[in-house]
Amino acid sequence: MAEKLVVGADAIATKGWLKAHQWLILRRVSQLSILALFLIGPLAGIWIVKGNLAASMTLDVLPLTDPHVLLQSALSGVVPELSAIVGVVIVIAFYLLVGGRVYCSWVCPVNMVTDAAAWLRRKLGIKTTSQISRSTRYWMLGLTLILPLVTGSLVWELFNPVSMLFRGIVFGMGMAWILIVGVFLFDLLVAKDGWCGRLCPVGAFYSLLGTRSAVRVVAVEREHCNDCMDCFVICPEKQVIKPALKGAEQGIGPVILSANCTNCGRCIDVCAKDVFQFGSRFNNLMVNASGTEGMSGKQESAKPSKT
Amino acid sequence: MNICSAIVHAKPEVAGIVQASLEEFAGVQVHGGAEQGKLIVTLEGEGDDALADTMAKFNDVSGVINTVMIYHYCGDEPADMEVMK
Amino acid sequence: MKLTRRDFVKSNAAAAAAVAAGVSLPAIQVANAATADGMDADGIRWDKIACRFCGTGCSVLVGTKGGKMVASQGDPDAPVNKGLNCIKGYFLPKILYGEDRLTQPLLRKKGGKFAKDGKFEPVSWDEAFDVMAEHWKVALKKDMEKNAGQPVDKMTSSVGMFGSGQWTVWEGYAASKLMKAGFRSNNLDPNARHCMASAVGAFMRAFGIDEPMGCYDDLEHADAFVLWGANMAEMHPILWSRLTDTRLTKKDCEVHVLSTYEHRCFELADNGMVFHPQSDLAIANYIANYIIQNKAYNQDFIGKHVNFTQTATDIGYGLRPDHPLEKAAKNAGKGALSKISFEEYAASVAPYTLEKAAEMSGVPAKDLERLAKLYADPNKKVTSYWTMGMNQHTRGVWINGLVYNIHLLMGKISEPGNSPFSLTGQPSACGTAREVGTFCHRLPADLVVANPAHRKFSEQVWKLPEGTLNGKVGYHAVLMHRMLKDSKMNTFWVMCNNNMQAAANLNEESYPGWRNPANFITVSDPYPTVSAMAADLILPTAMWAEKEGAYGNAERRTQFWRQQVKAPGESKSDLWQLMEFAKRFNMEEVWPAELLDKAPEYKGKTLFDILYTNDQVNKFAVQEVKDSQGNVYDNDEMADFGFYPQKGLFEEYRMFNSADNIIKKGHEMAPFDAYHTARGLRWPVIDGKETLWRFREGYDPHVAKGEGVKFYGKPDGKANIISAPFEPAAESPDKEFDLWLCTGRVLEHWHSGSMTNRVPELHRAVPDAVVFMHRNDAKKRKLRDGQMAKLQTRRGELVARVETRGRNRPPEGLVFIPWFDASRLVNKLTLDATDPLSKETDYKKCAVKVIKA
Amino acid sequence: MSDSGESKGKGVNRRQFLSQTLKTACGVGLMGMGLGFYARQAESLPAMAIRPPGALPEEDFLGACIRCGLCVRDCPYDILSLGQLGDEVATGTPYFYARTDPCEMCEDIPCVVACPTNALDHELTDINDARMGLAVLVDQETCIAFLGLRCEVCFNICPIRGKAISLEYEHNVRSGKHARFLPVVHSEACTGCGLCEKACILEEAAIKIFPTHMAKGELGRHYRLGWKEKEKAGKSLVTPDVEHRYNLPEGVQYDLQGKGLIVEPEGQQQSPFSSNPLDRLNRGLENQ
Repeated sequence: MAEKLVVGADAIATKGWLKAHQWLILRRVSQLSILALFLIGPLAGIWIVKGNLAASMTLDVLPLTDPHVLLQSALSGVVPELSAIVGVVIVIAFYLLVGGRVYCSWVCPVNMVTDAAAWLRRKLGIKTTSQISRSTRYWMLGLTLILPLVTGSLVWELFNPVSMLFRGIVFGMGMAWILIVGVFLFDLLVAKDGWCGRLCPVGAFYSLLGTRSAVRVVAVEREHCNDCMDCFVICPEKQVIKPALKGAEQGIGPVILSANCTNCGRCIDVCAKDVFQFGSRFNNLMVNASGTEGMSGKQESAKPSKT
Repeated sequence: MNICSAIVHAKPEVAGIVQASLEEFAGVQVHGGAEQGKLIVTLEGEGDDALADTMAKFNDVSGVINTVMIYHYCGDEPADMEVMK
Repeated sequence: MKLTRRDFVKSNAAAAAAVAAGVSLPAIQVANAATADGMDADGIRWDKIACRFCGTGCSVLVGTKGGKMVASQGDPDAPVNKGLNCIKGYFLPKILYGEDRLTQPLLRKKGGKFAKDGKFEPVSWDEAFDVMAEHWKVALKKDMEKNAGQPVDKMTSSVGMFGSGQWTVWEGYAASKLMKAGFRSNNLDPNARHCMASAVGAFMRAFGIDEPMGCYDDLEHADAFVLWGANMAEMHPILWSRLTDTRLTKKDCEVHVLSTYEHRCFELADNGMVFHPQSDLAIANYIANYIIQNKAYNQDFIGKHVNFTQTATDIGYGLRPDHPLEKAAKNAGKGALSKISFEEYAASVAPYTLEKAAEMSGVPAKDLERLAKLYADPNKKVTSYWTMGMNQHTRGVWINGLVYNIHLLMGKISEPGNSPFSLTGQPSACGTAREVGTFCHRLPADLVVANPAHRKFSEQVWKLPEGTLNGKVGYHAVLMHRMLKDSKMNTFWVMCNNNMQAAANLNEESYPGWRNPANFITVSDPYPTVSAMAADLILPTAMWAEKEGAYGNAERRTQFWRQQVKAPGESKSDLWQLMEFAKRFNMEEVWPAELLDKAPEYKGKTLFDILYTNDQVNKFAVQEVKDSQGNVYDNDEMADFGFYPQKGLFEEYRMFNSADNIIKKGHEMAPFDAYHTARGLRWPVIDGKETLWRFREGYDPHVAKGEGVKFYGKPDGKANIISAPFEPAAESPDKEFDLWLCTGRVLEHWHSGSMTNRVPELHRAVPDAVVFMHRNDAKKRKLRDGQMAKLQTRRGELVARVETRGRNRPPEGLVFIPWFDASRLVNKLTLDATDPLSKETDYKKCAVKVIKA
Repeated sequence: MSDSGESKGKGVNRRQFLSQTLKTACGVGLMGMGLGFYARQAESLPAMAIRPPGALPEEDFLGACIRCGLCVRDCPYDILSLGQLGDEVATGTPYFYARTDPCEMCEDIPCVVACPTNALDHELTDINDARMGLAVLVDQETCIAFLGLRCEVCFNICPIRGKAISLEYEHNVRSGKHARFLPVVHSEACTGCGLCEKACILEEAAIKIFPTHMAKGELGRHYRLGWKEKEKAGKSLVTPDVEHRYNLPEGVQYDLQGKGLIVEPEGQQQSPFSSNPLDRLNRGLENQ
């Protein structure tokens, strides 16, 4: 796989820099605004949102609760309050609609850390990668759910870099920097997309929410693909692209159906040919070369414990 | 080191003589109080019995009315240890 | 010196025996080798000093090392406190070392020159006094022109000084002399006006001589205690500890507590009574009535030692004369007494029946009756205590008198355990404010300016030409602020107190008066207080242990101390400031020519020469101030002036009590040096002997053998029972302002908190003033504990946290707030209504509205 | 097998797959054990860190608290912090230190209301029922009240003073004429808010909040306090007692339950005469 120094150089050349970074910018804006919303209270005394990603309260009326952490808590034997249940229902409903791993690319602050690691990795041409299976995250997820069952305590939350980074920024970091630096170095030196793509149980959990989500990236113009491979290089979960992009011949539809697609939109950005765009899963009609419509092709969705 | 102090009540008019008699006992020192007939005495010796015996003998000195022990110290430290300069 | 363990043990043993036998052994080498130099093992020098705070007068030992006060302990040999302290006393050394001590004079300036609306800039003492003297000279010149040809009892003055019951004795004396003899102005009043003036008025009216007849030993000898408006548990902590001990250890001892709200003393009370504000007048009259109805009074005593009198009624509230209440009063400000018979007196209290008193006060009848029975029981020795609840009262002199009436009816007075005892608030309200003449109507030793004979005697002591002293009573504390506002007093020097925070009605009187462009205000203080902020010139002051001093406590005990440490920066003691300021005035600038003609030798001299180098004050040459162990102490004033001013001033003051032609006996003091060795002496001190109970044969040398009891302050030797009725408060709750507001103190802070708030631990213990209120009152206003409430009166408002669970539990209808908190100026709320007789403000009663902030 | 993307689905044989899975499982399992053990250490709460009011018992709390910080945000006095990695307190969990920032005991307990998971028990509606810990007067040797000084700051500041902290008066034997005002904490009322610890004026507080289980002793299960049982029952548990009679000289009584031997019968104590004859003599005859 030929890697170029600048991924998406063609896209920049044809669409302009801004257009070639459109979704990246939007995601950063989203991630940072969410942080800002939580920070404006303690910093400026304007209380729009209180709490953190585990649970929050917006304008004293809208509760939002992280389903993964609440599940851990419930497994330790606690019946949550109504507000938490309402919050979790809202959150699940949202991600069921937009795709579970939207959390990873549009909300989670660790994404910025791991994206940075991936960027540096490309810049420095680091190629090492360890053989950690992408399914490890589901084992990890299992672990995070078994530990509270066994110990009665939210053990994972003592280490979880995702909650720790966000909470750290909003409430005070302590030594959590070390953990974040660890994640960064791990992604940079040990495994490409190591944390988010292989280990993170939070992402794994959210991927489960996204198995049937409506909002999807679609390789609408897949016939225009010139095999530049930029999308594969930039994609943090590159295994999700191939069926949709290259599956025309096997009769697979153009919608990226994998639950592990984070809907980050970078493939859209870096494609000079505008192959990809956001769409919905309900439009996965197979338009083959002969122009006849067929049934949507088989594309696996996430089934963690099976291969 | 064994040190105790006592008040020896004596008739004031003969307290001076009593003081002289008391000071003849080994380890006994009179610090004052003759004018009021209350002699302030310290005794020093080895072992409690020795001190008690000495004190008992005070009452035999003529002019002594009564002896009251006030303070008793017994400790292992060498008596000549310097504590202050 | 070499000491073996044997020597050490032996000398300890001998010392123990000597103590047990009561024998002193000069020859013995007590093993305190380390104290041989007056230092302890840590190299700390220990010396005694009176506590800086309340009127209890605890003695403290303070330890200095390297020029800094580093340690303190309660003085174990002090009879008052026996080594104990309250929490404020525990932190005494820290009050010297607040981070924001003022260290140089500060003057409001604009463009390098003084400007009333300028910003404070550091200046030299020279410049400070130059600017200050310039303003004073303008005012004095104007006064001299105005007073030309006027008799002395018509002389007015537009200079004024506000002093303190926390001044040392000689500072008060020097100030009195400077103002009254030097500037010929009686506009000198102490903050004791806010504190003890009603007590003083009542003492003078009933006994003709100031200060309590009993002493603290009453605490151990009484069978029962009655508190009338005193929260001793917090304000006189060590005395309360003694009272509690008597209650604990003495069989059948009872404690009765009267107050307008429940406070810490109620925890010990056998009979706690919460009465409606002002109804104490009715309660006291009821008790007298009970005693008379039950013929329990001591017929022999009242026959021999008591006159019955009646005071003028409907006397107003000491407000400005144009106030409707003053216009409506028939006898505004009148205090004349007229003689009545016993029967007339009995008739005057007859309306105050148990039912009536219970109804007026809201106290259950059985509790009132229990109290009355206690007083009426001839076998019970009763000591009554009171402070601000009775003094800060628009009928303060009356209510003080009504309690004396009860004690006099029963003859329960002037003997161990039987004492009506007016506690003082400040450490030297007695010693300084009351004894050396710092009130606007007084001269030293209970003499008054309005009496020509008193003036003449004082002029003789002070070596002044006849007719020097002003015979017109000056402006009292409250009037001073009104006169400043009205531009009738134009220079004002505030020393050793924080009157901007302390005086009532800050918004309408104090602040406008001080900031009036016609006036020049000087504040001498160690810290940037609220008063300093409102001043034109701030003079940094050496405080407490930074000067040689003397305080007189509530039981007539005078205590001295030596200067322990040096004041920081350019700070100077009040004494230095007063005497140095006098140097700025030539006699011709302060006295008119005709007065100077009577003493031509004074011409061309300065005020300093006449007042302080008159061969009396400067009589004692520079000497080493040494303690018994040979430690030598600084005396910065002695070094500056070249004589021993403290000693000279005190010895000159003693002449008021010991001169051959003395007018009022009974204030005799021991010689200066005696006090430096004693842990306080209770005056009158005659032939080296202290007086414990006054007016009683055997205890008081002024009472001859066979007289039994003699109230020698009165010409006929009889005390006055003074009939006075109930009259309402100046401002009571109404529909709009529907609650009583009562203000006061807390244990942890002293007065305005300028010292105690600079002790971090005390600040942490009680950081903010909270408003104590009844739970139901809070609920009605939708307020919860900890929420901010706005307190509004007709005069101002402030915001404070609500406390319904705290140490003070007001009844429904009353709120209490302490005034120590400089960030919540409680006196924006209070009304400047005073007792028309004592001119003391009633800080305990005005109407307030509380709403959610 | 979308998630083993790089290990090309088809190329992997069964054995490889099994060994890969086993390795992953073992690795994750080991990690889990490690995390579990480390967690036990990381979760041990230091004695001086106090949970907000209504916090479940520590082991339940650690399961229930989702580390959201909403209680921290809703505390009007800003006393709560979340444990940070490296702190002694479990990461992300709320606590306060009484010495610096004690609980002000809000009546509406906003921190509890804010908690989405019942880690702070929503059953707690009266703040006086909170048991955050227990105040303990740890050092009588330095507590200046025990030394006889008038302090009582802890008592004065206590929001349920009189119940949670009361003063006991005691004769000061050393001075002979003063009383000592000794603060005594009562566990049945103390909420452990810590205001007393903060207010203590000593350099190191003499009164401190401890977790209740560390602060409380426990009486032997078999033992009851006689006087309390009697009070509860309203009468003696063992009745009746016979009427006791005694051989006594004349004028002497014996009160079994009360004073014991009474030498002066009650009636004669109330003398109509003052102990001082002068009182009577001086009264004159006209009032007789």
